[in-house]
Amino acid sequence: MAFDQNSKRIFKVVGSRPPRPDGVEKVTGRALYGADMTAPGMLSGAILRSPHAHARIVSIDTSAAEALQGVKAVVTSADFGVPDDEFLRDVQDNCMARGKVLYHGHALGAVAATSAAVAKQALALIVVDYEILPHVTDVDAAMRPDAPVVQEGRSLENVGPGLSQNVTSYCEFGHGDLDAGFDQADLIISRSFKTAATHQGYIEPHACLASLSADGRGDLWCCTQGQFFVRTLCAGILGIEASQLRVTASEIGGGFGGKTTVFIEPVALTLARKSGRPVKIVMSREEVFKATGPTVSSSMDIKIGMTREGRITAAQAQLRYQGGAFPCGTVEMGAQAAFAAYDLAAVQTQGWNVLTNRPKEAAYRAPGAPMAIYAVESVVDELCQQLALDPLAVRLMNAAQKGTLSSYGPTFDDIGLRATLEAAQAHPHYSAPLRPNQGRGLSCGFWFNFGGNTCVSLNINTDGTVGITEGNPDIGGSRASISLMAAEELGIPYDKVRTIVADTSSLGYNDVTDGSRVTFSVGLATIEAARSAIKVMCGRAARIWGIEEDAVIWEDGCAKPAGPNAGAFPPMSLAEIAAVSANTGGPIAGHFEVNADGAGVSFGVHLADVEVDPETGATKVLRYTVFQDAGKAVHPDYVEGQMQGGAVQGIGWALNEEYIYGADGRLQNAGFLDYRTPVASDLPNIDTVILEIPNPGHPYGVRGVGETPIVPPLAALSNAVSRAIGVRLNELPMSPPKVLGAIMQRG
Amino acid sequence: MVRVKIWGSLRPLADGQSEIELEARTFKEVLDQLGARYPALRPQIKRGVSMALNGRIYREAWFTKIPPESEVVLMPYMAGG
Amino acid sequence: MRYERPQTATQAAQLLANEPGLARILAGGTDVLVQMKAGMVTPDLVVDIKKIAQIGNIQSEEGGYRIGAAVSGAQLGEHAGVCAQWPGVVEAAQLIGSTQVQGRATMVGNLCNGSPAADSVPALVAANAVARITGPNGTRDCPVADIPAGPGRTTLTKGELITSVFLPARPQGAADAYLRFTPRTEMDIAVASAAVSLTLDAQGRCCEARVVLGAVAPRVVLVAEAAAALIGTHLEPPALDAMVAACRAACAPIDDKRGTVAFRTQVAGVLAKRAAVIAQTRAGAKS
Amino acid sequence: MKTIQISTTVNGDALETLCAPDETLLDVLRNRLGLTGVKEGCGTGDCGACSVTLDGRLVCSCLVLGVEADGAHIGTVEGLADHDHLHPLQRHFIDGAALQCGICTPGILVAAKALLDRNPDPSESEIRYWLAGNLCRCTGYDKIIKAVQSAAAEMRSA
Repeated sequence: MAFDQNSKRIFKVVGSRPPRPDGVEKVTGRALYGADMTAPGMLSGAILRSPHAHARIVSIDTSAAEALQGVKAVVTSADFGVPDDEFLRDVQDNCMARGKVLYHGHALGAVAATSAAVAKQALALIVVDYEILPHVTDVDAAMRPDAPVVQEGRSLENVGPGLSQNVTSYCEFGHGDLDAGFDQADLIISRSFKTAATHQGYIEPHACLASLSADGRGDLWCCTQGQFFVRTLCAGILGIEASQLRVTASEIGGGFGGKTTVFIEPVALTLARKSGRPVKIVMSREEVFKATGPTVSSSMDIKIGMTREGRITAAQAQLRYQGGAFPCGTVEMGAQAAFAAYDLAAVQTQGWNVLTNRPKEAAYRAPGAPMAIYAVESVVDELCQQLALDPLAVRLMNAAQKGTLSSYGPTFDDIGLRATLEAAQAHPHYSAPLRPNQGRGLSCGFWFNFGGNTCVSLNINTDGTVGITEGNPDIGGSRASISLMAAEELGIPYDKVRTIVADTSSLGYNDVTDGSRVTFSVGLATIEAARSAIKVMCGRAARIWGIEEDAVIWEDGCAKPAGPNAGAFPPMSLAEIAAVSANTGGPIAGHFEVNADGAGVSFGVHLADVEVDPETGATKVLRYTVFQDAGKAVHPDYVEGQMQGGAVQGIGWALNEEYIYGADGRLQNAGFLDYRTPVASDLPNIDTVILEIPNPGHPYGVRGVGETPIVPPLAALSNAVSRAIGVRLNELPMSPPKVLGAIMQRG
Repeated sequence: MVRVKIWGSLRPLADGQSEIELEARTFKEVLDQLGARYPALRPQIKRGVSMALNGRIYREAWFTKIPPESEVVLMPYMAGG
Repeated sequence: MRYERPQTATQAAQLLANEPGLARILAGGTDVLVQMKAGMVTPDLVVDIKKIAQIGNIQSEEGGYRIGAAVSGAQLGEHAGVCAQWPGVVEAAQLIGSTQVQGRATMVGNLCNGSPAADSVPALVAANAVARITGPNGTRDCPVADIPAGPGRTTLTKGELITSVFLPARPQGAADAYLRFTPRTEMDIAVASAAVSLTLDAQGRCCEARVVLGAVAPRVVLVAEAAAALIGTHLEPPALDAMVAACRAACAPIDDKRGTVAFRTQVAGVLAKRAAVIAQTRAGAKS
Repeated sequence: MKTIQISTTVNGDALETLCAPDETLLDVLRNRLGLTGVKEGCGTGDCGACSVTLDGRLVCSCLVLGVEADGAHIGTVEGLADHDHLHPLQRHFIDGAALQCGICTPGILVAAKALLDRNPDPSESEIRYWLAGNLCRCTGYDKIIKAVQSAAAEMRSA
């Protein structure tokens, strides 16, 4: 779908900021989330989790639990099949351990009982005999040939010799002659970096309500970023047909990538099947931290060469990501994203994915990119410091643009990086004075953005209103954006459109709400669905007027004769056409199904000012500005919201958030008290500057905006703190003990 | 004739080449011919590859037409958050 | 689990004394409910003390204030008299948790929870506060400093409950201050903390001081050498340096997920110095 | 465990219910009284999603036992609007895009109302510290703070 070339168009409603359609439900407490649904005869499900980081399950005795009054079903891996498909098997094994528990918190049994209290009691009655195995949680340790092996036989053909079996895959990208490039450099800096695993930290714990009757028909209500993918996974694991399992996405209390897979849903369905009753499972916060997907932790080496003038001559990155106890493909994305912002003659990135005894990583906003770009942007900043160059000017000098051969292979089309950098350079924030102990940091960010499988059905109601059925859970206001695009295309007011998110039986397959895809892909499909409905409406008007269909055009919400030759008829509005639809051929609708491509990459630039307390190492964020290209901001409030929310998640990642493991391999901070997401008093306002450089792949020029904003804060904060204290920091989070340690070492 | 660029870690599986010339008019023909010529690439193709055509990433669309003189780059299949 | 809501402290003490299983006192509940949720404690009996007469009140007494065991942080912060006389105690109590937790959490609960990182305890010890205890054998008074016995433990015996703490009267020129370090601005547990209570004479010279550290040892630490370093001075830099050195020497912290030995020791000194200066400024303003 | 009967007033309505002695007020409100606008984000008082007022004091309902509500007045998000007439905070949250996923919104609205009831003209810093116990992971707080400020301004001028 190409950008509409007539799109010097003046948008009428796209770009405005109307109230979101789900607003009243959400401010009155009526919106129904994962844990808010009940069913008659419902049982409470609860899950038994491993206290060990790594152990063989010698035996599980569930007899005492089964005998407890009120217990209706107990399940273990013995109640599940073994899927042939490796990916599906991994998903299932993560939901219910088979043979071994692979991390602290790994599920290995579950009960359904008449109350939550009885279920909890029953869990305590399950007797497990564990044979404790050596464990490994650090990525570098896990790569060593003598490391404890998390899973045997999972290395792909591309992993080189001399490494532990924990290394599951290797990748390499780049072009040009590195040696020649480094030879041209006046200064080469090599640094090693580490970043901790962080959690998406959505406030709503995973929750679901499952029923599966004796005839094999099932219903599942759950909070998810993708009800269709949940259906694929659950139907596959349960061995039932997709048509027999209807999955309804509840309102979702945050996901950020973490709700793109299943953890409890197959367990609830299995309990429901065994008990013959509906089963609800709601995770505790502790379970969310222990057993859902944080992001990867990383260990990275970066080497960059620069001329005295600031031109980068060669760049190299080696990235090692641990993604928990199951294979993942996250380092590929980091390796491709690492140098995306730069126009480089010689670049190489290498990546290794590694297994450890930690929960399986899940996607988290631009998965794999933030840590790689943090390391790269840190070294670029240090080069600028040492060569006494302006860091923004250096970024501009080296910025990728249309025609640049990207570090991951393709040549860039229209991208907004230069304009974004120029906007940052011109902004008063960049030239504002700083006081002692303060520092300013800058970082570029990048994400690929994706499209994907999308279906939209658009119905013209006889009263002139419009209903849109789409299949992607609304996380950040997408129902508003989709309604806006439909209203724009149809030429009717926004409040005449209502968009709903359908269950899996009501619409064709939709990919998960991920990859910053919804406003782009669902928007695109909505525009096309509206266009097909418009074609029908023009046809109806043509018949009423007795003229040729192609002599009718659609303008300002009305069918009109194309010109004086077509005849002199007063325009017919959408409502007028809809009112007589029964007489003119029946209901009017449009629909569109596509596997959308052309999402267009996204760049952002962040500026951060911090002040560091030199006596305690505490960092205070004083000022923060986000610059990002949105292509076209459909609902600017929610574009800003993505930019602000992503930035603050990145700030948390940079300063305090981390998974902390003890020597025993147990997670020590499975709660919001010691997993420190930023609170309101930690932050300044997050200022935003939206740029609109149309995406050539969308009729309105829309670009996804959701993921890029989490990428730059890591380096922006690290560069700011490093400049404030006069010592380079190479590890996240920059918790006060680390910062104070660096200050004291500096002397 | 299209020249298909492959990423670094695939090169050892394709006789060390970084660009491969193929007679292909669509993404599917690219995949089929790569797999036929270099069987070692088949596991990765099965796991998922995307194609960047003149800078635009097509994740799955087999029948994406490849005009002459196009830049064709293979990429690992990716997903976001 | 049984739930009881006695009307008098004596009844509460009897309930606690007579319970053969595990008993817990419920005032604000902000620790005990978290422990129950985590499965750390499964009480057989919970004694809600909030219906006991006067236990939710703040009363003037001998120029000081008696703070009932069920007085929440929010309630304390709304009491102009206590805020004026013991600003450090109030600011310590008000650092316990969020606004929501402030609506419930009590200083006595904070004390009895036995955490070495409890915010109000260093300030209470610096204030020379005295706990009033009712037990099966009657009522006794005990300095707050003598209540903590180590992480999660107190010196209270079975059946005893603290019904109030007494904050004594203040002379002219006296003030206190409390500071803690946390990675976030709110919603955190002290990594290190310091309370300083001091009195200035008419010349502005420190004539009396108590310096107390939290989260740097199994129990709250009253650092007599630190106080001695301040007494007789105007808190000039050498005096403050000596106090900081004494504080750091008194630290015996642990490495854990919240901080390291080195960090806690270093920061405890910084906080003590800053708290001393704040207390001095407050005292100066009052003299 | 034997249940206890409690009489409580929720959003002005006198209600009676049974609850187990170890059941939290949060569970009583959600599971026994059907007030699912009160959300559970952590169960340990660290996220504020379950914020309610208890006799006028802002509390986390996960840190209150249900039995403690006997004889008390509880206020939840369901009581903010007067029939179909939204509270200014609710309107400003919608108009100012101060919610994205909305799971933290009920707790934040209850907390913000408790603030404005005490202090009709809070500074930005006062709002940020008052709401520090209410985690939001979507918005970065920016639009929440601004919505509270604009609602407060409207309420002052009313």
